[in-house]
Amino acid sequence: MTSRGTPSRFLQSVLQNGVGRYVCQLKRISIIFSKNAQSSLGVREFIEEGVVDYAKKNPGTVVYVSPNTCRIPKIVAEYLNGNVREEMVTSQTSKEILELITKLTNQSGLDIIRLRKPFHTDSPSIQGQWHPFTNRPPSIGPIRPLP
Amino acid sequence: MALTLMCGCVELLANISRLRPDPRRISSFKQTGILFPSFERHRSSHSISGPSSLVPLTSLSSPPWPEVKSISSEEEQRQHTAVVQKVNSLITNEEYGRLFAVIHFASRQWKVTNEDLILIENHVAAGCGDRIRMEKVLMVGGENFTLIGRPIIGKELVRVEATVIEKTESSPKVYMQFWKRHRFQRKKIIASPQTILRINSIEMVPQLT
Amino acid sequence: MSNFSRTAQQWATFARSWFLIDAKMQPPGKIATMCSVRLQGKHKPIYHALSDCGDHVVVMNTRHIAFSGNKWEQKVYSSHTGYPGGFKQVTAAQLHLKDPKAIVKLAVYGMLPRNLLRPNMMQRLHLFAEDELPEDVLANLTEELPQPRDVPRTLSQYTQEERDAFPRLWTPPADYKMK
Amino acid sequence: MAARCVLRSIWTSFSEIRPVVNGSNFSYLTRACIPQLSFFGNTQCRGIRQVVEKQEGKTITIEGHTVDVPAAPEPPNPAAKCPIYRWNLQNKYNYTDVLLLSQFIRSDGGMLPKRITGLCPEEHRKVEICVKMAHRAGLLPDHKPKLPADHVPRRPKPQLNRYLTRWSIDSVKPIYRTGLKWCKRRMPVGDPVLKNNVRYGVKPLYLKH
Amino acid sequence: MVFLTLSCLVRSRGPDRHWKVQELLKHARHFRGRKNRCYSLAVRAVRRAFVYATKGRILKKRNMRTLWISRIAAATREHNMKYPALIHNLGKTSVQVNRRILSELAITEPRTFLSLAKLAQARREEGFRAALGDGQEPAGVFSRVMVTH
Amino acid sequence: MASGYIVNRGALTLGIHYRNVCRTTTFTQIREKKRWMKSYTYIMEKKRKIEGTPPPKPRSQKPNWDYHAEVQAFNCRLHENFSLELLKTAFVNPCYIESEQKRRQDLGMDSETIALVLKGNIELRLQGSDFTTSFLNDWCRASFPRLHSDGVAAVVAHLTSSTVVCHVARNLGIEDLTMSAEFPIPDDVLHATLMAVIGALLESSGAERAGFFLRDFFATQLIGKDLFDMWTVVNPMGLLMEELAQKNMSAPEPRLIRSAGASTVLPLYFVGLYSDKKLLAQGPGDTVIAAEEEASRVALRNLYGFTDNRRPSDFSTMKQQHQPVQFVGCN
Repeated sequence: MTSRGTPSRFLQSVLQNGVGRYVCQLKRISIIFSKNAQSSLGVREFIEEGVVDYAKKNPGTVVYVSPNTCRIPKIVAEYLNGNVREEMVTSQTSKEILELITKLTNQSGLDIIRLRKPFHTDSPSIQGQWHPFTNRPPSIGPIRPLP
Repeated sequence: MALTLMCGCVELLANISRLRPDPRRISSFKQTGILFPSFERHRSSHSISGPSSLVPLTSLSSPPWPEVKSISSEEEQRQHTAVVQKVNSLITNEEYGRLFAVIHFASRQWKVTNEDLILIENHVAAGCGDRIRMEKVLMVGGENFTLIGRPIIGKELVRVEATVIEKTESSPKVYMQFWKRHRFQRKKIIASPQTILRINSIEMVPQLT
Repeated sequence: MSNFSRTAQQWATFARSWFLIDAKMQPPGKIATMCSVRLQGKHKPIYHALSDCGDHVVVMNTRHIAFSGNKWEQKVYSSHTGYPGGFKQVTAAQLHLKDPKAIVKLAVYGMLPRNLLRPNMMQRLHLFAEDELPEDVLANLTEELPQPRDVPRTLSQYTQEERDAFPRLWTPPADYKMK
Repeated sequence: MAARCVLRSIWTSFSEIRPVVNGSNFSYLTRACIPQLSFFGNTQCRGIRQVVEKQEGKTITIEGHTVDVPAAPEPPNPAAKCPIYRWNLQNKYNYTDVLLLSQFIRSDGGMLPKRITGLCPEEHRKVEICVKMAHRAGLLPDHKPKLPADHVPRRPKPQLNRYLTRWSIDSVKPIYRTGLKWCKRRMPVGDPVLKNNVRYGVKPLYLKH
Repeated sequence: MVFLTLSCLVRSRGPDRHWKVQELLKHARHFRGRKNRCYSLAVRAVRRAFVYATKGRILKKRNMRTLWISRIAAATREHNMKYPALIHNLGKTSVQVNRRILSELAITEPRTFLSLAKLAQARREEGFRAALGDGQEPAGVFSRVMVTH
Repeated sequence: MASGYIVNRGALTLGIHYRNVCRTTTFTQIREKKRWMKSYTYIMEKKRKIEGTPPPKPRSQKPNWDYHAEVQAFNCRLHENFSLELLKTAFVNPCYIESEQKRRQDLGMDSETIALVLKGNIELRLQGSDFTTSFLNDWCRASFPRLHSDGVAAVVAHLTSSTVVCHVARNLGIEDLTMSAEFPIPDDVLHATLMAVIGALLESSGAERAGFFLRDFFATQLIGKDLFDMWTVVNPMGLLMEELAQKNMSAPEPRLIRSAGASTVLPLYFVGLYSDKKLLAQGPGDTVIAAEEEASRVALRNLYGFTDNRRPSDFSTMKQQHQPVQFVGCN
């Protein structure tokens, strides 16, 4: 997790999201859990109460619930730009799972690595970027010093 | 061709006359040979040496820095009205192109233009997709003019709007302390919450005084 | 007004400009500070230690530099050749007579940051003993910097009006013969 | 000392005898009284009385002239005895004020005696030091001591520009071991006598470099 | 893993030393020398790297601030002013723009920076005038400037 | 004794290390890896290196896939209200229909089941592409009134080029929903599918909504793009002369304003274009010719109003204008 040892990228958005309209980047979310394992108790509880109103709140994301015998319940989130993120939710309470899912919905699918700059502009300079002659008086030959 | 009016700032001239430091503090000043650091640049007043024609001009008889010319207040006022009137006309008939603004948000200052992204280091109360209005605008400027707020520009003058497009967590950062030979080692992995805002629009209302 | 394309804008922003300094009757220390600031590029708002944005500096008339106080005799430049017995100490006057550009060069060398970029920056310093510059250097110049010390005028340079303007401070006694 | 005052009394008596009044001559002389005079080969430069040599053909005539100095303008406080204080120039002149210094030196650059110029001892010492520094800086080119034409200097003096030199050139030895920072042997610049000169700005006066 | 007897517990080499080692070595893969391969060397190197990263985060804030200040100083020098004068007078005119933005303006918006410099210069001259009382002497107050003892 | 000490020292530090790592990391470290897992991963790694990565499978063939729900989500995600059938037909490509019929013939099913009930999206495609080009043309002309006609054509061509359209399609999640013969979907099929979707939108909710859709997703691709990246002008000076002739201004006269380091390897020249004593534009360059060409490009940008600091195009819909703006206090 040092800067040099990890990849990094610039701050960007998918398809200039937010300029025209805001598009929720989470395409689909699939919850994989086991029916009777102890570790996916919280997931089962969440599915009973939380999943339906979550799906109602975010119509733009498809929610898949697939019970299959696995020891580690996990949540797979797929985003518009094609990235897939898996989160293990072993023995987490339903509240934590709800938090995790809302966090996943608010994210944009770009990979979580070091951001080099906390801002991004496409037109950094309006009055023209500085160059050696901006603050110099106009003169034909080399600029003479003031008397 | 682009209006190369080099108008500095609006507020400067408006209340420059009000910035007189109170006289009390000056009179308490004692006479010493060497000048007080607070008035680091000082110059001998003319009163002692009487009519300057009589006193021979030597290298140290007058300070090396140029004469401080004092412009009268109505001159200032005239310049101020000229500048304000020009900027008002500039804004009314929308002659300006892209605007930039310096806003104060989340205890940081950002220079923003339209359609650009800023990353806030903590959660923002608004949900994803909501539009926010930034109130603390320190400075607005275009190609030919700049409004400098002292310290901020009035709410009715400028309107900066942004949309929350993402609320994520930062990449995990390691906080590790280690003291050699003390068997002291502490390691924490922190992923701080982040919000990404998209600046949508900077609008100006031309009622400058 | 100035929306150049990206390549042209970067070329303009990071271009190197050439400065000219006339060192006649100027102290080498003040000349060296001006040179070191411009060689490092610290006079540009785009300065960064890694982005090699230093400029060229041309110093002319290094033969006519002026030391304050008795530095010509007291200031000693010591060096060691690395061989045993190679410790040499030379006073400023002797060094100046041997090589008129050495004093300004050492002054600037001492004022640059002690890192690997220093030799590069010294390459961008051009010293000329007298005031005639080669043709290509003259073509490169973009600005001439004002002299840091304003040179006092000698008595003969004062015009007659100035002399008359200066009143006689004292009247010699009647019977005194000026010798 | 005694010899000198005897010599002086002879001169004064000699000049009384032959008061030469010649209008044009006077104005000519007074006007050219300052440096050009030496140009004509005669020795005197300024002041009340001169000896003038004229050469027509083979005969050289030497005459003594008494010149009356034009009435000096009214000094600001005439009560003071020392001309510097009379003109309120205390602490206001430097080695570069050549016009002031040249009034207190002879044509060969030496100082006029305090007794004649009326300077108080401190001012006299200051002017003396300023004159020395001016000579070493080459600000008084025409006041060189008279050397016979064929004089060849023993060792070639290097032509080095200098200013604010306190000690004479030959009397100074190089500092081969400067010592550490806390006990560094620094090089003197300027003169502590002038440390009370007026200073503009905050920078302290560095007498040791 | 279930150990029926104590001897099995002592003799077992642990189920997954490989994963622990890989987890650490993945932070050390870009090191030089055996530090990027051998575990015992990598542990120390990775620990050092993390401590440097923590300290570096603090240092970065300082270095950036010094960089901004030197850039602003360069820009003000171009407008014949000095950095302390600019900052002091901007503070007096209650313009609370911080150094990061000032240095950005100096690079991307030269004219705005010029106007800020002019504002500071005007405030400075006004300060001088106020200090000097515009040359006229207030009645009765002995001139406070230049009496050398 | 020593070994005992080493073991518990090791256990202690390992303990600290594990506890630290376990307690705080968000992604918990699963401890129950089997001993065979290591060799298994190495073998799979070696296999992948030898045979190369397996061919990508379309999302519809992976588990957890419901086409109807996906289409509905697509509709809600873009805040549009498509008619679902129209949208589904838009996603069906003719190549898919043939491959499907061929597959059924291979399976030897009888002929009537072979005739699929599906209908291709050919006419939707045509509608969509025409509407796109026309709308983008009007939009360009509206936002850049002084732009040359070739310029407008170039900008529209750039926006409807396959690279930009495929980029937009991939980032809108259309790639999963399209029905096409082979996977990964070729660019032209993807381009056609997006056009079909736009056609469907045109059909279902009218031209205005489609216009907003195009503006929000295509016009935003212009941000940060320079005019001459899209419109390659070989001789900018000639074009400038024509423009000025149209405005009956005198021909531009280049003049060297500034030069730095003329005889060095990295010279800088500033050339200014003056037409009747007025500075039109100035441009830097490393040779005088390059500087002059740059100056002419800058003059063209100023004339056409396609400068970097032009007035940003307005993306706010009526709905957004009077949307209540939340007050967010932030320290």
